[in-house]
Amino acid sequence: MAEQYRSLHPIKYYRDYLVHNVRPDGRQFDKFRPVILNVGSIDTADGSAIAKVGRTTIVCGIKAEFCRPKAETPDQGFIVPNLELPPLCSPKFKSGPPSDQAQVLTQIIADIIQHSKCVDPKDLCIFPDKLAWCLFVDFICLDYDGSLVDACIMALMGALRTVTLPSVDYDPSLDNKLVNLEERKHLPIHSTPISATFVIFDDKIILADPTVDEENLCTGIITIVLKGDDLCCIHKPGGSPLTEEELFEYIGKSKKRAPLINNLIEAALENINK
Amino acid sequence: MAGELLICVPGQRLCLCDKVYTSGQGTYERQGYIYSQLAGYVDIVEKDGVKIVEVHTSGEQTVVPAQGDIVTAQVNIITQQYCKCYIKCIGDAVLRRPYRAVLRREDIRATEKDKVEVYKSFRPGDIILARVLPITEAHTYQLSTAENELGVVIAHSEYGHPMVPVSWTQMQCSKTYVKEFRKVAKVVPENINQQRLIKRAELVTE
Amino acid sequence: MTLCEAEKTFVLHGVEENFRIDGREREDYRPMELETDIVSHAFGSARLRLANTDVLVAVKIEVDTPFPERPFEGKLEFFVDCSANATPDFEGRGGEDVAIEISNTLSAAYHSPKVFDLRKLCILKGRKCWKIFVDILLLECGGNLFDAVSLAVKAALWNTQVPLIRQIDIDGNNVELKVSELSDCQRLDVKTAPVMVTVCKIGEHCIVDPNVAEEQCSVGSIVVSVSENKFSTVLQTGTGSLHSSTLLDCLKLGYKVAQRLDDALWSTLSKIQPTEDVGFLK
Amino acid sequence: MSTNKELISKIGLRLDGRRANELRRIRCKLGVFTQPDGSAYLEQGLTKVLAAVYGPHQVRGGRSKAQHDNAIVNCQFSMAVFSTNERKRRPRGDRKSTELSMHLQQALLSVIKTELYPWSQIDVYVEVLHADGGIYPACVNASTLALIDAGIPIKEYVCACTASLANNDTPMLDISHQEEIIGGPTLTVAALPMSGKIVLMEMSQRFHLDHLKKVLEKALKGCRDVKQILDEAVRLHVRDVGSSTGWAGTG
Amino acid sequence: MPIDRKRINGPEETVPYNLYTKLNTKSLLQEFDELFCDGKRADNRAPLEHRKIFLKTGVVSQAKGSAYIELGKTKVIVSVFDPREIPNRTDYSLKGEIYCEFNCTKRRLHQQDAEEKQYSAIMKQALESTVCRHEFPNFQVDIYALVLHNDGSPLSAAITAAGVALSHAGVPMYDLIVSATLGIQHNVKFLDPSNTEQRLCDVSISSDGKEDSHGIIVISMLHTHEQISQFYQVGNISLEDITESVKVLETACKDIVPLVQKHLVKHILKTIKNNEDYVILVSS
Repeated sequence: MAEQYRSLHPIKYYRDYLVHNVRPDGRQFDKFRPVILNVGSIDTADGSAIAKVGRTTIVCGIKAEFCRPKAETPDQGFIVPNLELPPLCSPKFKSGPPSDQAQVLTQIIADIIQHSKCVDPKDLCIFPDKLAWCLFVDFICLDYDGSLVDACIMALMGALRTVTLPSVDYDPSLDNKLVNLEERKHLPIHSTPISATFVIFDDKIILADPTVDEENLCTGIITIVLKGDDLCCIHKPGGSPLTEEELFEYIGKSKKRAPLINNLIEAALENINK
Repeated sequence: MAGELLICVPGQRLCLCDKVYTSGQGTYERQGYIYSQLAGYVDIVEKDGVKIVEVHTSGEQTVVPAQGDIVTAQVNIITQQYCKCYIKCIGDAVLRRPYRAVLRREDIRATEKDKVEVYKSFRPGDIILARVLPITEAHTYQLSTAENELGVVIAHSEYGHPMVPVSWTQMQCSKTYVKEFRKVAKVVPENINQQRLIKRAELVTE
Repeated sequence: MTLCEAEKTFVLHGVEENFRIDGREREDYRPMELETDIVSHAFGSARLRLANTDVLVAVKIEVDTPFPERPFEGKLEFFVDCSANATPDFEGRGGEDVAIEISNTLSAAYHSPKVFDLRKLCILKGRKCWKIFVDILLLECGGNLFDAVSLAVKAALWNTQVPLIRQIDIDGNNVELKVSELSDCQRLDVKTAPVMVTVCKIGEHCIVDPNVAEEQCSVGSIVVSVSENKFSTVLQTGTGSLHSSTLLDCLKLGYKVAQRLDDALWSTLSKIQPTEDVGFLK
Repeated sequence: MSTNKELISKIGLRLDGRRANELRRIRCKLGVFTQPDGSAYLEQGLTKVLAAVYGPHQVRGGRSKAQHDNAIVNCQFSMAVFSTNERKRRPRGDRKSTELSMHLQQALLSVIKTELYPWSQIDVYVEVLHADGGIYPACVNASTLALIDAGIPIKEYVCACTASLANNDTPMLDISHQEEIIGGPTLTVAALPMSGKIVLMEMSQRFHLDHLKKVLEKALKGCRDVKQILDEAVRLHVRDVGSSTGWAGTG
Repeated sequence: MPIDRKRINGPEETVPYNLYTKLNTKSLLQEFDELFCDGKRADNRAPLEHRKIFLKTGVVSQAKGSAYIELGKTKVIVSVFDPREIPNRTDYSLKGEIYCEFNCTKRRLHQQDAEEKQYSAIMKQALESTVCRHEFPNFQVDIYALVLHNDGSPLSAAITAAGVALSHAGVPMYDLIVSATLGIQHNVKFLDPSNTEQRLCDVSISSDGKEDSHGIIVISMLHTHEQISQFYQVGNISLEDITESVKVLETACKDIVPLVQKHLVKHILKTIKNNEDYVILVSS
């Protein structure tokens, strides 16, 4: 019977729970879901990670290729993120070109990478104006259950930490490249951005780490990305208005989450090195 | 209880198909045997001396509406001739993907069909119980509420408050006491209520 | 065309009695007509008519760059176009599914280097190679497309004249090729090119070369493609399933028939005369 | 475009040896396929076209397209990928083939007695096997033959032909691909030769209005010549089919 | 090529770095010998030994049914969705349809390539004869398979997982379906080949014109009814070798079945138990 009620009147179903200060999945309002991070599981990529936030699952694979730097920035390589929401992950999506949602999320991730400077494009240059690395960072969503950006950023950081690039002998006069696969180096990572998503329910209740149902029913959504103590990105696409105090409350909550995720990444990396 | 159940997987041969045992829901018959179609547990129903072998899934079964099924639907659009709705449940089974359906004016009521007005029977957002009519060439399902037990079960007044039935053609707003016309279903009372479920959730969190 | 149950039973009984609705036995083919050199500006071409299945194949050749991961190999590409002339269902993009199925099967059948050696199409390692486009146009569908297409493709490749490379000039990154005239060319070696046979299971028996009515009566068939004495690809089509012994029987039958078909094709090709009035005017 | 290259030599011969008012050789055959209700094959010089007609039959797809007083005529023009010297990437779906499909439909609508088949549809499909100039006229001519083969009532033959202006004063008939490339304006005309009506006219580039009359006349003359050839082919076909069936059903 | 405005595009031209590694001078035959010596394969398996299979259901919460399978390093995830109306169809079809999509997570190929399309078609062919399609006329069931990591035999993995996902979704099926792949090269049959083995089986390595078979065979079996629902072969294989391989594959499929059965039964018991807990909680 509960299932029927949920299907027919989802908002009321939620409100009935929320008046009792609990969410339908049993969480408190400000509780985040359990997170799991697994790195280096795909060895066809140069770096990879699988992140789970609750049931949301994201695979991130990083593949490096050679390219020529842009004329304006001869000493920089490229980082090209793309998020794919395949029909496999939710009945909402169809196969074909990326949906609007995928495009928006891809852009957010690209902005986060750029603003957080977790990877310096200068580190990706092999020979100025001639040869550079291009890192294709592909995210594939396997299970879509809300808070996608959080999972993506976590997977990204996990994957970046596992990236190793082979050493290259480059002869600029002949344009000859020789790759030594035996000698691989880690990519320097300069910072670790951490993201947290919240939704505003009925203009007043704040729920942390929303599931997909909560994202669909909410009146507003906000994603906060922090890099240590620095604010790195806030994404709030319309919805219920916020007061300044509320905003700081959110930021405080996301700050508390940061060390947790940091530890998780470290632990995952330790596991792989064992 | 679980220990006594006979668990089966698709394609599992269950028993001979003879005068005593016949193939029921979730099974099929091939060359004198009954096989399972689903992963689930076996249930044998006795009826008129015949044992019907059925298989039920433990989770949700994949079903599509069929002729004669009672479905729960949500009204989406009304016009003078028909109303369009989405089928959300078939019997007790909740659908993840709603199916489109049409309820024509002449199928709303069993009597005085020519006097029926769609807008006096349903409004967008109403939850109705309806029966699936025979499936024609057309792609959408056709529904009927021409039975006493079928019609609107949950509705909200113009002001957004829940309404309670006052007769088989009228419902009353619980806050404003304004009466609105509906084709009301005679609801057989249900005994599980929402409060209990919430209690359960609290138990889990504690 | 859709058959009713009674018609299907009639077809089924015919197959059982080894006397099919058009009077053939189970292993018989319908009459075939083959012409080559029918598209004047292609490097090679063939038209095959199997009863009322009509296939036109033209081969075009271009100079291309090899794939970086296979520097020693040329390229072979199959493109199938289902003309709406065959059936109105193919209008627009309606024939795409059939077309992709056939072209994929052809690619699989020509995949092995023992069947068709792409290395022979290499001109200059990693720089230049021949790319062969095999364009197949389905003009009429009267059943058994796979067999007809494979024979027509083999005949067209047999007919293909690959220009000879007279001279290669390399200047840094530029490679210039001097190619011989069309009169002085080399034929492709297609002795091992595969021949496909569709073995169709109807009732308890297997038949070859099903017509449209028979195709409808069958729940499944096996397409075998045989190159010399080996199978180059086997594909199951249709919605039914088979017991493994039936499958092996199908393979045996397909193998036998393919050998016969290949012999027949070679003897026909060797007898082919360049004629003036070719084509659809006959 | 320069007309430096002589389209017509001093002794009045064109690049392929024809005279100015000569058509290329037209060869055609009706009933080349068995499955369509009507089919035809037509060669005009090197240009080779197959046409197939299906119908009249029930309207396919959305029934909303059906008309209560007319049959709808559905045309699809398609070019085999190997039909041109450079291999084409797609046989149809590009702008040019859509345009040609529409033009073909317009020409055929003028002759088919569509009022005889309300609520129905007639499909005409043409497939170009070799394109060597004058694709559109070849398609129209082949479609006419296919329609006749299908036994669909038409008011009269619809024939098409191209004409051009050489050396800025001599009109020429039936332009080949080579002549198209070298230049000169091309006038394409689809006409009803018996009643002398023009159904469709299309022109590329420009020439002086004074020339229009003679070029148009030339094109119309071409249409009439084409009609003669088609007519002969039809009569031959009817005779062949009739005699082989013992003129069954004519008694 | 037109610019893809819906994705972030990197620089115009990029090349994979492995093209510039020190040239591989090993001949194919040497590679083969390295891969297979003393009757053992590179991963220490016997030629006819299948890799360990790991199965998990319910991995995609948003799907009606889903399954995840691991064959060694090959990882495939399959999800099945509720029936939906067949798009672009106006006529009534008595039997429901199956729509399969097989995708490999290869970089830079956003559209399905020919191989993926072919595999999708084979998957559809394999599953069509086991799903009771008459139970959902006029509808189609969508099945999506995504290969996360390809280390050989991805198609077989996808088909086996699809069978599990379908029964997890409660889609009525006539039978359990399992699939196995076999590679053949140089008179050796490799059951469940890895990616390198599969690559070697794809080409002919003996240059001396010997009559060796080489190629790949994929087979899908309906267990109870002992039927082959799909058979696919490429390469160049003699009739004798195919006959033998079919036997090997049949046995291999039979060996996989108990695993799938065990997994399904475990899953059913778990859900029943959960439901009971739920009932107890509600009534308390």
